[in-house]
Amino acid sequence: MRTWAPPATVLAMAGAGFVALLWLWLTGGGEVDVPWAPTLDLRLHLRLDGLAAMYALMATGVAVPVFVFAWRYLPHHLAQQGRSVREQPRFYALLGMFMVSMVGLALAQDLILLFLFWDLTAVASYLLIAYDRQDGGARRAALMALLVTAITAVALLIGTLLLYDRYATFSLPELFRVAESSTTVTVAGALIALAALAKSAQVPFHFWLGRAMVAPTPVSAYLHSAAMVAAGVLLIGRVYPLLELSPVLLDALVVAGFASMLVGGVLALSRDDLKQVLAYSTFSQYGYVVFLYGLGGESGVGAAAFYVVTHAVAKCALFLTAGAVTRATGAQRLSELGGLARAMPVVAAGSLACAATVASLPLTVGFFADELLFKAALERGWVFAAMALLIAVLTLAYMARFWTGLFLGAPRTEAGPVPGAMVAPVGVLGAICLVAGLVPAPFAAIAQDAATPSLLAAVPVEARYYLDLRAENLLALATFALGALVHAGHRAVPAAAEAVARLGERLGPERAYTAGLAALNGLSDRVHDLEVRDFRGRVTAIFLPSGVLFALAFVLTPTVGAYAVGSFSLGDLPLVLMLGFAACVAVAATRPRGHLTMVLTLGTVGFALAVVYALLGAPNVALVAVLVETIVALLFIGVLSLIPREVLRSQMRATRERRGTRFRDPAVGLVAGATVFVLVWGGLSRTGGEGDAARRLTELAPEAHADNVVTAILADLRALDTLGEITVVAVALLGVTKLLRRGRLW
Amino acid sequence: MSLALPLGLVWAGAAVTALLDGRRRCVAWLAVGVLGAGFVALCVLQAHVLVDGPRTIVAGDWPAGVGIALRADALGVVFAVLSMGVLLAGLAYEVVDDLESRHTPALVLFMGAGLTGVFLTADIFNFYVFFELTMVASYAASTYGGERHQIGAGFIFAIVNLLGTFLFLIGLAAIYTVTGTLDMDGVGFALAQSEPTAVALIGVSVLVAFSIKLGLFPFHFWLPPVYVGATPGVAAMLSGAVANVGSYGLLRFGGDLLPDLFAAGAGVLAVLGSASIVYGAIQAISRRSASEVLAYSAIGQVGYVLIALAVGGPVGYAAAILYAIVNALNKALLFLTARVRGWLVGACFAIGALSVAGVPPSAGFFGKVELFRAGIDARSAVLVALIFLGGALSFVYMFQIYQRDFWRDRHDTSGGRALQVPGVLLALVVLGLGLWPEPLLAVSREAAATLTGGQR
Amino acid sequence: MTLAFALAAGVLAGSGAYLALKRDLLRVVAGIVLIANAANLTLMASGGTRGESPILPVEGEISDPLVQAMTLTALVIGFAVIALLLSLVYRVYTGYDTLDLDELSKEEARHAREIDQQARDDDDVAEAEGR
Amino acid sequence: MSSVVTRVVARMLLAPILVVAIAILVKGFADVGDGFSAGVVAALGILLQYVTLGREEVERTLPVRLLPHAAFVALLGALAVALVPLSRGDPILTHSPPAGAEVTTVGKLELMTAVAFDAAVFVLVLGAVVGIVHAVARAYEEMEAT
Repeated sequence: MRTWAPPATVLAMAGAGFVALLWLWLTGGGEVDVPWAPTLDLRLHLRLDGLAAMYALMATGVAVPVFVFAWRYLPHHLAQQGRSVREQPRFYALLGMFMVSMVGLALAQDLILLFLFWDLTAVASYLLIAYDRQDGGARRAALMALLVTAITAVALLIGTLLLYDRYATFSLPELFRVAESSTTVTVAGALIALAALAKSAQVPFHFWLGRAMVAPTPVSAYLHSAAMVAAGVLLIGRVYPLLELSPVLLDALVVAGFASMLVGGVLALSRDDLKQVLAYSTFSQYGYVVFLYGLGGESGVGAAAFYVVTHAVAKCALFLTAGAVTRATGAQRLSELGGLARAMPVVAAGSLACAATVASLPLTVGFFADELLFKAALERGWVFAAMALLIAVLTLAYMARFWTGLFLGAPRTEAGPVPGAMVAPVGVLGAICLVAGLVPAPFAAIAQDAATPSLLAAVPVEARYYLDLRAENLLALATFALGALVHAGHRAVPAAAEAVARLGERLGPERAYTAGLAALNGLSDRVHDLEVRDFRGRVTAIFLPSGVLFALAFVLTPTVGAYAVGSFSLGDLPLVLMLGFAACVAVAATRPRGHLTMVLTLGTVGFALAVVYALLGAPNVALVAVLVETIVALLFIGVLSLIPREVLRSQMRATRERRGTRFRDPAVGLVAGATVFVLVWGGLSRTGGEGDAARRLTELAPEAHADNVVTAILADLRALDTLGEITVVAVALLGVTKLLRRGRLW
Repeated sequence: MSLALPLGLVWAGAAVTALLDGRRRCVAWLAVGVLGAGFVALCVLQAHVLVDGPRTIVAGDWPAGVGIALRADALGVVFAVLSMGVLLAGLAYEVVDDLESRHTPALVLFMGAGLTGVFLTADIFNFYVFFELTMVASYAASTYGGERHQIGAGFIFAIVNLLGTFLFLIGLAAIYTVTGTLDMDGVGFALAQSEPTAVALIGVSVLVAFSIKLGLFPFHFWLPPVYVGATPGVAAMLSGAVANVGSYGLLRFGGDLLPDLFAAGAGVLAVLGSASIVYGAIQAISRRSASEVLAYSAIGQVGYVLIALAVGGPVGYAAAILYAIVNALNKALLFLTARVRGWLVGACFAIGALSVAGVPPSAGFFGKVELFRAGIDARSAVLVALIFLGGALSFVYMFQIYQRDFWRDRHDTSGGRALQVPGVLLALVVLGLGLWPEPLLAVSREAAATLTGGQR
Repeated sequence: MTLAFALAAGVLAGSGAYLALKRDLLRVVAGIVLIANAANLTLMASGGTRGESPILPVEGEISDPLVQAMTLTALVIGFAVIALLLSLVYRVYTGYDTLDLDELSKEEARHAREIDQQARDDDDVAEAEGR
Repeated sequence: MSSVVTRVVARMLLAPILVVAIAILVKGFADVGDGFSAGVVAALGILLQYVTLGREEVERTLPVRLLPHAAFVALLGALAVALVPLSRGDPILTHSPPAGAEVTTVGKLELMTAVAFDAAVFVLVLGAVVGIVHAVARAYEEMEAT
């Protein structure tokens, strides 16, 4: 395969997908609804509503610049690591799968189908994060991302099934129609929200996102802007009508969102690694969205949608900026970089527009996002407005630190040439941010449409400049002022943030994750050491638990009348004596004597039992028992003769000298004996149930041309048993020859 | 088509193969062909059963209740098809990997005949006979390879399982005493009217016997050395085909013949199942070879079957059956891919790992869905939490071992293309059932309905 | 008589279980033989009727022929299993040069530790290479 | 080494033992005994030859080396009895002549597939037991040799 084919394929997929989705959206959407697994009421129900359109367009639209970037990035990346270009197709295949599953997730209207795409994105991101498999850090980061997102995803599944149990449907539109405020819905909603928060890397699940930065740059760019992390808030938007039924859930979202904004902002201020700064920025920005969903109402949900779409465009460009800068200079830390504006003007300009968008400066589309945020917060109360202000200030500060750190000041490193394909996406995305800053209507239209399915009603989302002193504008001005102030104190502030981050590292959830994983492995090692390694323990381990189970059955069921002594006549005396004799000999067989003695004792038991069978009126059985005992004894002796006498003798001594098990073995033997005793006694105490198989067999024996009823049963009436039995003998022959003769039958 | 045909086909094939040298390619492929034919015949039978309902014949043309009845109902047939399919994949793997022992194809065919008989018989003593046939063939097959730790493991395997078998035999004797018949229908009917003590004792003997077969904690101690020591194909057969006898036995004897007792003892089943889930998963986490992880994982996974059995009812039984199927497929797939290398096999192993963890699109996902449904159906937050915990732990161990084994470039010894085929095919099945789960769901419902008297 | 059968079966099985716990492989097999005997005895005792041997023509009650057929089958299967077990014992002996289960376990534990250590070493190497 | 007397006696005993075995087989349908017992009795007879004459001589003078193979052929025979009815549309293991029908007899021997089935059991058991004993004997020789 030619090296251009894989990237070209996924690029074409993304482009065509984007165009097709855009066209579909503009022409009013589309819907597919076919049965999938009727037994479980599953449907393949995909619908391009506003919410789906926004996320699907993001997933495909953002993919285009990312894939263009990757085209030039990947060969260089592989070359740097000494890997073959043949590893390219896997990368693009996974990226393509990531995109498709994201689009599917956006479109899914059936909760199980949604879960399928949900986990597919997790799997795709897992494999992409670990694309550099030889890197231990990448492996660990991938595992972390998978464990955090896929395990919490199960909460979504449980929530789904709770809803199914109650409403017997997985279909979201159906659920919105029938669900009412109830504990089930609250619990299910909480579980679904939990999964969403983990996916969107909200506190306390944020740590995986920071680690995931080890992935190749296009992966980070895509994962942070339009896929994976966006999936979390997409889910919140998708099931919002259910969440809305429980005010407590919305309040929880406010708390989670605020905590994430705050932690993310502080961490972004403290990081030195470019991609880390951006990662925590993402985490903080999605905190905004969650916060907005928590605030709720028309303005909250509308603002959330608007926020998502502006963020996707801007954050993607910023990641690509980081990638381009690293490619040009080889450095990836803010402390090693600076003054690149002259060497990389397009990147600088494009990323300036995007950074300004994230920081919500006027003339960029981001400004409206903050206006909407302030508006929604003000509607809820001044406390919320203060929260919003605090976060906006932090965002402005870390974005300023990021951009100025990269592009202003004295140049610290030599900047090499960067391919145009890696620069252009940044420029284009920056331009989009600026144009939309002047003409925000398309963004507003998308957001408005996207908010509709969440509220089940059309909502106006207005993005306009108001040149007056309304509260939103005042808050924005305050943001700029305070942000500038924080940035001015840029020596002290990052240091303080750093201290907070250190504390978080020591006590935070990442530590808990790492320690938990290590503890699990340690526990596993210890349990494994404990696991009964010695073979005899394995046998004991059968007798004791089964003894306990039988004791339970014995204790829990009626005893009186259940155990019959049974009839006894004087004629039975020989039988009883023979049984007693057999039992005594069996006990004698346990004495530590020579092996030959043991074999002969065993044989005596067998012969005694044969006599018992004869007394029971079973000459056939008695005959076979005698023959079998004889052959078994001969085989035993044969095997004894194969083993040197010294070995046998030392074995006997060992048996006698052993101390540790002096009491264990008899005790376990007693338990086993008692178990069988109870089972046989209780089981045989009731004879002659309804069935009369034996009588009917006897009657039919003449039909089978036999006087000997037993032979008739064996050869005819139940010949299938006999056929099975002789096959067992044949298999034993195979086994023996296999073991002793390496498979030769003779 | 007679329902005895697949049984007879494999059985006769086994007898013929036993006379020939199984190391010769043509003989080995003949055995594979016979298994394949048996598999196809069972599939046809399954289609008939699902469309027309169960069919019964009595061997020897004797009246029912006198002769041995063979019955193909939805429950038996699905396990038969599953087991035969796994045997086929396992044997094909071993054949491609060059058989070193001349008896292996014959032993596998005897195992196949035994398993088919176990799943298709409607007579409890005949069940025992086929059960022993399967087990004796497995004891012999487990020593395939002939290394000393394989022999040692085979010895423990045989001893421990024999203890269970004899307990089962004593239980059978008690059943005969109590009911006076061996026919499963008659037994179920009579046991329902019998007094509780004997029934409880019989139930425990059945539970212990099949728990040992399944390798359920605390009856599992034979299992790790056997699965770890066995060659991949044999391990796949033991875990994916022979272990089904345990699940099936619990379903048939517990759900069909002793439903009241199993309902009353649901607590015991749930405790055993939970202990198994947690214990197996914890053990698996730090194991450093794939076969060890899979062995302990097997212990954990059968715990789910027990939990679903404890829930009972249409939902619980369907979940138990579905999970047993999924687990057998997973284990077979994973064992067959664990020791081969190459990107394709890596992908197949990953599919298996995802299936164990219950991630869509894989058959295992629907296993998890049904389990959670059973837990929710039982209104038990504890069960749901336990299934969640077990699933979370399975993520940890499956992906730790996946990364360890497949993401390091040092083990590049690929076993040849043909060796990958059985694993790839099984992976396609697991993936296919994840994408189109309807057959899986419908079959398990149908099979569960045979236990709950048509109630869905 | 039920009690007598139960007692005999219990003693047989108990003695068998005791032997099955021994270090000596051959005694373990002997234990299995005894437990098999206990099962066969139970099977014989589970008959619904007792009387003359079931060979026609008979007068009066005959001994339950079905349990006899079952016991016969179980006896034969038991024989096959014991034969297999005995050859396994011999192969274990040739493999480990001992009949002592404790020494066998020690060998196995050592083997397992070696494998484990190997894997740990691999891990260390991989870590060193990885980062 | 065994004395001449025991060798002669053993050789002389073989024929009666085999006759007894056949008798047990044939009479099985009317009296105590069946294919399995007959097989074991015959095998014990051959085993006696092993013990007294030594493996090599037995295997030189008697056609024992085919017995293990014969066991599987017998299994095939038994399976044929079981499966042939399928071709007639009858259930597995339907014997002929069918239940209750008239049976041709040759002396005490009844000509019916059930007897053939029992004969197959006889051969299989004989072959299996001899095969197992032979395997042990050979293992012994190999051990002696090393």
